[in-house]
Amino acid sequence: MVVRILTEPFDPWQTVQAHQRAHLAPGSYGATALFVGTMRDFNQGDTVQAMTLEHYPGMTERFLEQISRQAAERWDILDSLICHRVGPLNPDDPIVLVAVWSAHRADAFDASRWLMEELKSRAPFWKKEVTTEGERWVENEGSGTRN
Amino acid sequence: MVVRILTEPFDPWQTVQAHQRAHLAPGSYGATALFVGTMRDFNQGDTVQAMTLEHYPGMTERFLEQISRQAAERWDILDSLICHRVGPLNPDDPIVLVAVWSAHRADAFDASRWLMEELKSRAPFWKKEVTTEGERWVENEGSGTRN
Amino acid sequence: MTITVKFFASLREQVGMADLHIDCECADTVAEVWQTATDLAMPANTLMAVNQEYVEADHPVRDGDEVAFFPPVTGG
Amino acid sequence: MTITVKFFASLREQVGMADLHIDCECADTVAEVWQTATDLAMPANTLMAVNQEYVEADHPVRDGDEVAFFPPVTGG
Repeated sequence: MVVRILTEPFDPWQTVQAHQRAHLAPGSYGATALFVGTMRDFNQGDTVQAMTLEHYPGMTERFLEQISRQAAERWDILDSLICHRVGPLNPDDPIVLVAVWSAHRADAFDASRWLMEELKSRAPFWKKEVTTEGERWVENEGSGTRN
Repeated sequence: MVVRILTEPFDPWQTVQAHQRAHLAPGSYGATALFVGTMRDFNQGDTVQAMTLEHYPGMTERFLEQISRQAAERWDILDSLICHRVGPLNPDDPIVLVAVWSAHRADAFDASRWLMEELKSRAPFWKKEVTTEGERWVENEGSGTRN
Repeated sequence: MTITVKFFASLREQVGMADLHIDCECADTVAEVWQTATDLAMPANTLMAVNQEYVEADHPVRDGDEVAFFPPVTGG
Repeated sequence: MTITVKFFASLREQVGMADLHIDCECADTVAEVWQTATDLAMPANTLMAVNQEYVEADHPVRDGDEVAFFPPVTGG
């Protein structure tokens, strides 16, 4: 169960591979479910040139660790990994990675999706976009309508 | 929309990364949902030493292409990738990879899960395990109970 | 008429054949293809395809068809 | 008593402060901390935390607490 707040660009695929090698016993897991959120270059009809992601140092990590523990209690999972970028981002940069390892696919799917929904709705992160119209804070559009 | 039947071991993370670079426009996708099924070294209480995956050349590819098209009609997705191993496998070998790219996470999650459920319940693949007790064909245990 | 018949996985081993051709006017349906091709009763959970699409046992067969029989699938 | 107060994102910009300390017996609840720390009415959708756990506006505050105010989250 690992939570990482990253200030530099990261490769989600290398990150997952490295985590798997370091933390999962070969042959122990049958199912890995993954979600990667990536910065788009458009939002609400405007071109987005850049973004800054703010967080609440301390509370953000604590919240992500809490939901990781809750997922492990609720589903039969072997391990989970949450990585989230903060600071300045450019289009096509990965923002978030959620990965769950389990013996069974239903647990991996359910837990990864629940973690993403909790993260989107409650984890203290805030996006400020730089568009051709200027800077703006992204407003919460409710579950499922954004990446 | 790519479907691949692979006779050699593959790295799902490198495969997804390469596909993404080749097929997805940077900045166009916000959400990538992925499922990787990996061969375990145990099943139904027995140690599994090796496995052979049989398929129906022609029909298997056709079926996977059909469900890929159906997913693209049903959800708002930008691209999908299905890779599945056949032939001899060893524990810890990736068996299946399903990846879906979308602007929105709900479509990516829903489509990837639906593709996996269709693949598990209807795609013509058959597993034969080599256990310490001998060889045996894996029997369908119903949706959600296996990886 | 000529029909190509294929068996997969445990059914292939039970029947003892992977592929065969039947060349007679002896089968109007998929079920009759099975009866013509094998000496066995068809297991209850057998899946059937004609020209690589799933069908039911009463599906008609025509000259040139590829008919396949296989057990429940276990991929993924 | 001393309370650390933090504002994030758009609220930080509106209030014009990121962190401050209030050092008086002037706030028994999170809502009163807001009133003491700012000249503004609290926006309706403001989220609040005490010692990095979500709370409601009527949550009591104690000496040494860290109280945070922020807008709806938009991560992921």
